[in-house]
Formats: sequence, structure tokens, C-alpha cells
Amino acid sequence: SARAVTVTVAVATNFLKPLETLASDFAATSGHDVVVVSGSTGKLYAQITQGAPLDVFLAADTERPAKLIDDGLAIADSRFTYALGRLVLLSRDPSAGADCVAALRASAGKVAIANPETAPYGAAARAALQAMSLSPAVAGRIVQGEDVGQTFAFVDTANAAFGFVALSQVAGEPPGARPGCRWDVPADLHPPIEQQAVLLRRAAGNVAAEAFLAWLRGPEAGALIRAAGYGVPAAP
Amino acid sequence: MTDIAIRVALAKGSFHLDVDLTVPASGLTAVFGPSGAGKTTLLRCIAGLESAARGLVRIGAAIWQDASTFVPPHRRAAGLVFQDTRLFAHLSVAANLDYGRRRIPADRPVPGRDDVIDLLGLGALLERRTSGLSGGEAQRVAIGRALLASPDFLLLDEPLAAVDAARKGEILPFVERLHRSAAIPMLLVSHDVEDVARLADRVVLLDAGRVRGQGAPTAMLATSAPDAAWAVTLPASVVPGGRTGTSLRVAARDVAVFLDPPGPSSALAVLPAAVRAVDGAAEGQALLTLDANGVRLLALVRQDVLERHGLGLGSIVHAVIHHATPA
Amino acid sequence: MTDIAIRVALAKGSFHLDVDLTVPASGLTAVFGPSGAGKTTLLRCIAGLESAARGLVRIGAAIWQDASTFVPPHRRAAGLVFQDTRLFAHLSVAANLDYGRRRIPADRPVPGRDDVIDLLGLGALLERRTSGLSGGEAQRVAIGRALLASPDFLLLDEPLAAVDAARKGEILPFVERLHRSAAIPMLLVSHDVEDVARLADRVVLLDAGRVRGQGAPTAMLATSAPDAAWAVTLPASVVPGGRTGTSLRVAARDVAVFLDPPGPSSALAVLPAAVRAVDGAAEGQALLTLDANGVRLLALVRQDVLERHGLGLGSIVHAVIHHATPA
Amino acid sequence: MIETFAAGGWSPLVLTLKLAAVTVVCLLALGTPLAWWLARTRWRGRVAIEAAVALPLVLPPTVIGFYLLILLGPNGAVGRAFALVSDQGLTFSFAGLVIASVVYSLPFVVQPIQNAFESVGRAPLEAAAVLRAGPWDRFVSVAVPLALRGFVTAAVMGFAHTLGEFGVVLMVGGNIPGETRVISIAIYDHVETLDYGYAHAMAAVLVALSFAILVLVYGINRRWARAAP
Amino acid sequence: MIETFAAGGWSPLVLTLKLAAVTVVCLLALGTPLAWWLARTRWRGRVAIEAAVALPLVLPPTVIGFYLLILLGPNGAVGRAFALVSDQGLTFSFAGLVIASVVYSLPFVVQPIQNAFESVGRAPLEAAAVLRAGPWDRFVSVAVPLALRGFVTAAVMGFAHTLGEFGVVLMVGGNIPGETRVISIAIYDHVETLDYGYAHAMAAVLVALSFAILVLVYGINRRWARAAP
Ligand SMILES: Nc1ncnc2c1ncn2[C@@H]1O[C@H](COP(=O)(O)OP(=O)(O)OP(=O)(O)O)[C@@H](O)[C@H]1O
Ligand SMILES: Nc1ncnc2c1ncn2[C@@H]1O[C@H](COP(=O)(O)OP(=O)(O)OP(=O)(O)O)[C@@H](O)[C@H]1O
Ligand SMILES: [Mg+2]
Ligand SMILES: [Mg+2]
Repeated sequence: SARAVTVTVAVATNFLKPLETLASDFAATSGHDVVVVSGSTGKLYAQITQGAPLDVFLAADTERPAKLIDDGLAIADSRFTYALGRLVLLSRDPSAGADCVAALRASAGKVAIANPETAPYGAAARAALQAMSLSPAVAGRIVQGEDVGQTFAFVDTANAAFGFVALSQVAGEPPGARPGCRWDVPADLHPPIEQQAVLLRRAAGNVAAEAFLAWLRGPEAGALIRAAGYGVPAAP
Repeated sequence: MTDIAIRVALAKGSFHLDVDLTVPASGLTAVFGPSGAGKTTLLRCIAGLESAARGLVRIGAAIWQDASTFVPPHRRAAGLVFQDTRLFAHLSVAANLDYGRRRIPADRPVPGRDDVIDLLGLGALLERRTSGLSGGEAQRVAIGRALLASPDFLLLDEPLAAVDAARKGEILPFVERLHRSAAIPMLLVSHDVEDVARLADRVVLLDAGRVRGQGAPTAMLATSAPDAAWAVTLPASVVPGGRTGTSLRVAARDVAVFLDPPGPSSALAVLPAAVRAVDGAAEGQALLTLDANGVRLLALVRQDVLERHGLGLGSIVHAVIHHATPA
Repeated sequence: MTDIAIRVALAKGSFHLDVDLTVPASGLTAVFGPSGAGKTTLLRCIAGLESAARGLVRIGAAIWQDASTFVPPHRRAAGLVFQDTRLFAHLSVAANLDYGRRRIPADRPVPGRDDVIDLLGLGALLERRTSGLSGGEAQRVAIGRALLASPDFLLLDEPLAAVDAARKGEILPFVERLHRSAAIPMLLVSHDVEDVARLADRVVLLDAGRVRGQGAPTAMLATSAPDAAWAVTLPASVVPGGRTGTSLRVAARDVAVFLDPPGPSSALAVLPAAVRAVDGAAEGQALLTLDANGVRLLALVRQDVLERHGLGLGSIVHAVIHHATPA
Repeated sequence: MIETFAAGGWSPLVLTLKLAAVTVVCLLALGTPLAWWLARTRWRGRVAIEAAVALPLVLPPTVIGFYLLILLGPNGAVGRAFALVSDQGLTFSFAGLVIASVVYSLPFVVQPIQNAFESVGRAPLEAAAVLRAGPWDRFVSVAVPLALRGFVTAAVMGFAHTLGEFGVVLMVGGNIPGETRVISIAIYDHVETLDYGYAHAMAAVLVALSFAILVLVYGINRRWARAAP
Repeated sequence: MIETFAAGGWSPLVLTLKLAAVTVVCLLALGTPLAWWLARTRWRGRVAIEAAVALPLVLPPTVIGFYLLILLGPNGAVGRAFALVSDQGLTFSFAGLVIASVVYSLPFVVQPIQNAFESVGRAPLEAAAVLRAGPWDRFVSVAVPLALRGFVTAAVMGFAHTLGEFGVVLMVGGNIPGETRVISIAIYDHVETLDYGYAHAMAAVLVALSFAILVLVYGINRRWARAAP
């Protein structure tokens, strides 16, 4: 292949783990170096607007990549959805029983969701609660994590009895390994949690960056992403 | 038991205090001794500020410290006037003065504030912060603060070192009156032999942490202090023109002895007297104890002059008093 | 110009210092005055510590302050010994002593360290921290520290208030020797009349921030101090057995006058003399200036006794000296 | 902007001020005896306690928050103990926020007070003791006033740090409007969602308010201190 | 775990210690003159400066980071000035991290030093002046040693706060491995990604190391202080 080049990938923290696997695979197959930088989507956006030395942005939403294109900081036609988040209702409460939704309805415990204003998983959780007409049942019981990672911490430490977390967070956990219940929220109960990637303006012409994005859309990457607990959009 | 017993042992670095002392529980005891002798440390032990000190501190019937007791300093309330004043920087002079006074237990009389303020000349300073006070002003406030706390035992650590002679001349008699009328026992540390000789009922000599002697000022100071110390108090009537009922203080150095009756002179009085004792004093001097018709007098004279004129025990002389002050 | 001129004005709260003073640029000038008179403030102005002070400070030819100049304190190096010692708490005694000494400019002689340490009895304290020092020890370290900085002008603010009489008796002659040999002018604040009378070449009386008088110690102290102050220095030969070549100091209170020659007595000497002056002194006393065959003597006597015997200016008397100390 | 504030926009600010005030009171109540003890004990092990007090600083706030979440949670030691006296949980409550803020800001309060007590030294306390003041009396009437400067610094630091605190509060509080949604989270959220206008406005209000409080406190402190050196 | 540390796992720790050390040096260099001036000036406006120094505390770290990002960025005032002397940007660089940390920890350094200088007072400085010590000399030989306790507190606070700092650093530094990825961010990332094992281990290392450093510093300080009260 051509001379090894470095690509710096900025990734929303929730996708950091899968990306580390993806990056090392990509580095192994392509010979390019990958540097991974993580942070919240909003923070990374602010940093990019201030000239952060980043090549590829893997956001946790669609809005920020679109805005970067508007700002002229990203290449317009490079934007695509690299992963679809999957929402899971989780409880670590041993008394929850098998039916997580019924338990949620019956319980008086706190319900953790990610902040709907800032985190796509939060918006999805709110939508799902509405769709299931659970909003009144959980009114006054909602606690918000800043992002889905914190939301998971709330549930996992049993501070919140229930929580809407990401499938990726429990993907590695064999069913029944921990007490409590888990219910995978059907994708049609909430707007899709699209995580979009975009090539940043300063990386135009960076072969490694372009190669990485191309590889990310490919089948090898798709399999890894699915294994991490995300959906992958159907090939166009 | 109306005496004060103090037996304390304390080590501070290489310095060892080891005091064994019994004094009457009234009157003023002067603690005298060179710099670094342990005077301040002794006072701190009595006040209860040295918790490492071992021994006995008994003031009359009250045991402040023994093998099983250690009364904390605030319950001893031994009005200690510190050598370095230690005024409260966050309080005005008035609040400093009132600090101890406001804490006097209900069953004790509260001393009058105005007398002390007048005497110490603090009237103009009351609203001031302590930071701008002169050295002497600070010392006077410290004395006032201790007096107004109505202590059971007053411990004065060189309280007048920075006070001018004139002011001292006013404060000392007050302290004297105080200790005579209120019967509070007092311990006074002072380097000033004059003060000690004038005020003290007895003197304790401290050196290198140990008591080297104890007794009446005249006797004690002889071994350690310049000649200004010895004095006697006489009825004023022995001096022509002296008012009866009052007393005079006559210093030993102001008394001379003559073999023959001298003629008219600047002397205040000439009294026939017998030499009852001859004691050695510092620097080739001798201290004569005279009996002038029942009145005891002290005369400080040169040893060699005495010998030259064959004066000694039993000699009949004329004691000439040159100076006296009202006592 | 070999005099020292000090004209400073400074307000501190309600206190106003307003001093106008000229003294010779040599010898020891005692500043005497009641507590709160402004003595400390005056010394601070001279040392340059009161930047708000206005006026003139000139030491010989060196102008430390005038309308256009303000030499900062570290360039004046007026070895000020503070009333409250101000030792450096983070340094050992030795490091305190060396602080100023290590900062002496290269062109000045560096004073010998051991002499000062011996004299002040600091040998055993050198390794100590300053926090455990007794009051007198701290004062001695402060004096040593100032002396070792080789100052151009030594300002001593009650440096010996907490030092015992015996030690004082050693330090004072050293200070005296120092100022006579090194010719450093000195200003000494002291409440101790004896010290002042003994050491000072002249006395400045300060009261309420103003100079009330200035002159020789005997004359000046008469108006303000107890009678211990007046004294004269005589050739020792006037006293039988006195060694020639040496001098004696005779306090006025130790001289009495007799009309007739008295017989053998405890007196050191009897000298025929004429009364040359009669000055009023405090408390009904009079100060006689006597001429004993060319030797000037002072006698402090009671005014009323004088009158009773018809003694006065021009009287021929016998001056009887009772005590004397080597000068 | 006006509308944003009107639409419940002020509640985080009010909550924050309340949290900061309560926290400062708790910090002083807790920090003062600790600082006093540290300043006076001669026990050699005290350096370990001193170091332990400073430790909350070295961990990222979010991580401290995480551990507090475990500790205060239903399975944590503190949470379990609290469950015995209250049926309300500690986490996601105002009480939990106060505890978290106190832990996190404790070093800023203990240190200046301890230093101030050490500067006061024993001398004035001994003077008070011989004037009949008992231990508590001389602590209140002498040690505290003489250490006032340290208390002011401690209160200011504790207050300011609680205002700006964020990671810990976010973790333990759960961002519940009106209960645990403090202003720092509100500003953070608006930065995250690119609503810079609100963020700037809120930050400006916070800064202006804090500045006013600080100037006031320091000004008063100055007045006091000018008199006593 | 072993692999994680081996695979560049130690680099954040090293970077963090380097950042903390450099920051503390800069903080002391900057904070000391500021504290000295604040302790001695009689200017009435000083309370405003004192309040301004404490202000970085009241804003959430992320928000401060946000403003610093703008200020230090290519379009910001400081960033532009810096561009004149260097072709490297300030943001996302070690230098930027240092600046951010200094701004954020400044109050913790200025306050204790200022309090310590105020406790020293004028008396010993006057004593030094009449012993021929010039202003700089007496500052170094008297004021600083007597204020040592304040300096120790300042250094400890600055150091600890930089270790645990996070929001500001994340914003200004950008989490670049080996350059701006400090340990607090590393721990945060691992908490966020549920890698609690690594987070616990790293936090334990950080806490143990900090504890050791703090005990050492306080112990030495104690020794010094025991002698001088
Ligand atoms: N920690 C210590 N280590 C060694 N010596 C000490 C310590 N603390 C005090 N001392 C010594 O104890 C001695 C007694 O001190 P103290 O203050 O009682 O003396 P003092 O009689 O009051 O003297 P002064 O008249 O000068 O005030 C002094 O020589 C002092 O140096
Ligand atoms: N800020 C102030 N406000 C009002 N008066 C002040 C202030 N500072 C000092 N003074 C007064 O100035 C006067 C002079 O003080 P200074 O210290 O010079 O006196 P001193 O002659 O040295 O007295 P001492 O012999 O007692 O040490 C004192 O009465 C003092 O109270
Ligand atoms: Mg003493
Ligand atoms: Mg004075």
C-alpha cells in the first residue's frame, strides 16, 4: 500500500470501545496509524470549531456532523450513519422478575435515562416511554445521566431501579449473569439513534482518513459493529 | 494551711526546672534571678500552662496540682501577666480589659473597672486597637486585664519593664495597696532591685532552675543585688518634723554612722544607736544592723572604713539618716 | 557637619510626633520620656520605617531624608534594636546573629563575632531556635544581631528591659566602650534613670511627641527623674585609699553637707567645700553644687533641713561622701 | 433569552445558591473541628489524615462521583446506614448533593482554617486560659476571631467550588429539575446542545453574582482585618 | 489489565505527573508575586482583584474550558498573540493544558500564600530592613521562609487539583494520547465505557501515589514547622 499515514479519529465516548477494536483491525489491514480521541459529541464539536487537529468525527448523533458541514468544517458528501444505537431497558433489581416493563410500571423506584436534551439515547428513551404510554407512570421518578455511560452507572450501581441504556453496554453480558431483568426496546418505539461519521475539512486528501471511512462502511467493520451491540444501516 | 507550696519539676530541652518552695499565702513574693533562670517557666507551671510539669501546686487549701490532680488553667485563674503582654489583637483595649472580668464566677466580687483604668492611665486608649499601642501602654493594659479578672493568685512576669519611672511610681503603690487590702498572694518577677526591695515581703532567689535561697528582701538581696535593696520602715516621728502616725522608708545606703555627734548638717535625723550585727555585703561593704533606742535601722557602709575606725559589733554610734521616703 | 539633625513630623491616629533635634554625631544620646511619648516612633522615623514621616534626617554629612530624598531603611542600616526583639522565628540564634553581619558591604569592617557572643552570654544558645528563649535571652540576641550588622547609627529601644542587673552590669560597659572606641553615634531609649545617668553623654526629653529639653544628663534628669540620676565623676585620689589614675562616680544622694567637721565615721571622705549653686529638685529636695578645692560635687539634700541650718549659696561646709562606685 | 429564563430558567440558579449555602455551612461545621484538631495534635499520624483530606482532589470529579454513587447508593455502606433512618434514598436527592459537595470541597475548607489556627499559635489561647476562659470559650472568643481570615478564605473557596462543581453533582444528583439540576449542569447542557446564547447568559449571571458576593465578603474581611493586623 | 497498562496504559500517568509538576511551578511563579502584592497593597480596588482570582472556581470546568478554548484558539486573543511567536497552536497542546490548568487552579495557590504573607506581617520584614536586607533580599530570606506553610498548602492544592482536573483539560486539550490525554481523562473514559476494572486500578494507583506524595510533603513541612512555631 501507499506510505503509512496517520488518521486521528474523534469518537463519541459511547462508541469508544468498539472503535478501539475497529481501529486496530484497520491499522493491521491498511498499515495506516490510527489515533483515537474521545469525548462527548458536544465537546468534540466545540473543539473542532476551534481547530482541533482531528480528521474523522464519529458523532453520537446526526445533528453535530450536519452542523459541521454547514460550518464548512466537514466535507459535505462524507457524512453517513456508521451505527444505529439500540435501546435496552435494564434493571439490576433481583425482585424485578422477567417482565421488565411490568416491573417498571409497578415499581416506585427511580428510572434513569440519558439527558434527552443532549444525548440521543435520552431522546430515544423519552420517545419510547411515550410510545408505551409509560410517561405518567414514571413521572417524578426520572433521573438523568449526562450521557448513556452515566445512565448505565446509575442502574448498574442500583441507585436507579431501572434505566434505559444502550445495548452495546450489556452486549458482552451473558443473559442471566446478573440479577434483574433486561428488555430490548423495539426499534420502532423511538426515532432511530443514528450515529453519523463525517470527514473533517482539514483531512481532505488524507488517504488514511478516506480509507478508514471507506473501511468503516465495509462488511468487516459492519460485523464488528453489530457484535458490539449496534445496528448497521442496510447497505444503500 | 495558709501557705503556698510549690514543688515542680519540668524539663524543657536542656533546661531543667526543679523548684521546691513554700511561702505564706499572702503578701508579695518576689522571684529574682538571672535571665534564663526559669522564672517565667515557674510562673507558667503555677498557672497550669505546662501540662508536662510534675509535682505539687497548692495555694492555701486549694490543690491545683498533685500526683492525681491537674486543675486546668482556666479554673486556677492565676492572673498571669505575661512578659510579652499577649493582648488580644482582635479586641479593643476596653474589650481586652473586660475579657477576664466578664468571666468572673457569680460568687466572686467583680473589681471596679474605673479605678484600674484611671490608675493605669488607660482612659484615652479604651477604644483603640492593641496594634498601635506603645510598649508601656501594652504592659499597662496587660496588668489591668489581669487585675480585673479578680485572680486568686497574681503572677506578674516583669510587668513594668517598659513602664517609665514616673508611671511605675504610681502603679507600684497601687499593686502594694491591692495586695495588702485584698490579701491576694502575689508573685512578682522583676529585675529591678528597687522595686523588689520596696514591694516584696519576701524574695525567692532562682538560678539555673533551682531555688537558691528565700527570705526577707534585705537578707536575700545581699547576696545577689546591688546595695539599693536594703531598707527599713520607721515611724516618721524619729525624724524631726515627721508626722506621727505615718511611716518612713529609709534605705541602708542612706544611713551613715559617726563616732562623735556631728553638728548641724543636711541630715534628716541623728539617732544614737548600738551596732547589733555586722553582715558582709557585696563589694567590700558591710551591712550594720543598728538599734536606735528600740528602732531597728540598717546602714550600708564600707568594710575598710569600719575597720579603720574600729567600729564593730557593740559599738555605740550616731546613726545619721540622710534620706527617707514616705512608706 | 558632624552633627545629627532630625526634624520629623508624623501623625499616627491621634498621636502627633513633631521632633526638632540636633545632637553631636558621636556619643550616646539617651531618649527619655513617659510611656507613649513617641520614643519608639522617633526611632522608627530615623531608621526609615515610617515612610509617611516628613522632614529631615541627617547623620553627619549623610542625608537619609529630606524634602527630595528618602533613603530606604536597608541603605540606612540604622541598627535598630526593637522593643519587641523581632527575632526571626525561622532561623536559629546563630543565623539571627549572622543575618545582618553577612550583609555588611565589602568596604566596611566586619565586627568580630565571638566577642559579642561572649559578652552577651549567647554561647550556649547558638544552635537554639528562637521560640524557646527567655525574655532576657531574646533581648540579648537582638542586641547582638544589631551590633554585628556594623551599623552607622545604633538605635536601642529599651534593649535591656528584661535583662537582669548583673548581666546589665556587663553589657552596659561594653556598649559604652563600643561607642567610645568605634565612634558610632547611639540613641538609647531607656526608662532606667540609672542607666541613662551612667551611660549617656546627653539626654533628650520627649513628651507627647515633642522635645521638651535636651542637655547633659544631670541637668536634664533633674526635671523629670527620681533623685538617683545626679552624679559626678571624681578623681579617686580625693578619697583616702583611692587609687590615683582611676575615677569614682559619686551620686548626689550619697553626699551630705555638715557645718562642723564631723569626727570618725563610716564616711568615705570628708572634703571642705563651698556651695556654688542651689537648684530646686523634686519632692522638696535641693541639688547643691559644691566646689571642694576645685573638685565639683553634687549633693542632694532636703530643702527644709537646708533652711533650718541656714545653709545656702556661698556657705562653707564639709562635704561628706558616703558611697562611691568605680567609674 | 428572557423567555428562556422565564421558563424555569432561574430555578437552577436558586437551587445552586441553596446548595452552595448549605454546603458551606456543613463544610465549616465539619472542617472547623477537623482543622482545629490537625492544627493542635502532636500525633505523628496526623500527616496521613492531612493527606487523606486532600485526596478527593486528585481524582476526577466524575470518578469521585462514581465512587460516591456506589457508597451512597442502596448497596453502599453510607446508603444502607441512611436507609435505617429515612425511606428516601441519598442519591438523586438534595441531601446526596450536599454530601457529595462536602466531600469534594473539604480540602479547600480544612486547609485555610488549619493554617490560620496554626498562625494563631498557643500564646493568645494561654492568655485567655489564665483569664478564666475554658477550652470551648477560648476557642470561640479567641481562636476563631483571630483565625477569621482563614474562615473567610475557606467559606469563599467552598462556596465558589460548590457553584462550579459539576462532575460530582452530575453523577450523584441525576440532573432532576428543581431538585438536583444545578446551574453548572444547566450551563453545561446548553453548551452541549450548542445553545451558546443561554450558556453565555447564564455564565454571565453566575460570574456577576459571584463577583458581587466575593467583593462583598472580601471587602468586609478587609475592614475587619485592617484593624487587627 | 496488565496488557492495558502495557499498551500505553502508563503514558497518561506520566503525562499527568509532568503536567502537574509544570503547572505547580508556573502557579507558584505566578501566584507568589500576586499573593505578595495582594497581601501588602492598601489599594481599595484589591478586593476586586481578589474576587477575580477566585472567579474561575464558580464556573463549571467544562464551561471554563469552553471559554479558554475560544480564547486560546486560532481566533482568540491569546491564540492569535501566540501565533506570532510560534507556528504551533496553543489548544490541543501541552502548553495549552498548562495554561488552562494554571487559570483553573490559581485561586488555590494565591489564597494560602496570601494568607501566609498576611500572617507574617510587617514586623520581621522591618527587622530585616534595618539589618541591611533590601526588598528582594528580605522577601527571599524572611517573607518566604516564614510563609512556608502557605507555600506547602498552595503547592499541594495546585498539584492535587491539577491531577484531578478534568473538564478544563478535556476541553482545551482534546484527549490526544501521549500529548494531552491525562490520567483523569483516561479514568473517565474507562468509567464511561464500563471498563470499571481499569478505572479502579488506575484510580488506586493515582490515589496511592498522591497519598505518598502528600504524606511526604506534609511530613517534611511538619519537621520544619515544629522548629519554627
Ligand atoms: N525548648 C527548650 N529547649 C532548651 N531550653 C529551653 C527551651 N525552652 C526554654 N528553655 C530555656 O529555659 C530557660 C528558662 O526560661 P525562662 O523563660 O523560664 O527564663 P526566665 O527566668 O524567665 O528568664 P528572663 O528573665 O530572661 O525572662 C531559658 O534558659 C531557656 O532558654
Ligand atoms: N494608629 C494609632 N492611632 C493612635 N495612636 C497611635 C497609633 N499608633 C501609635 N499611637 C500612639 O502613639 C504614641 C507613641 O507611641 P510610641 O510607641 O512611639 O511610644 P513610646 O514612647 O515608645 O512608649 P513606650 O515607652 O511605652 O514604648 C502612643 O501613645 C501610641 O498609643
Ligand atoms: Mg522570663
Ligand atoms: Mg516604645
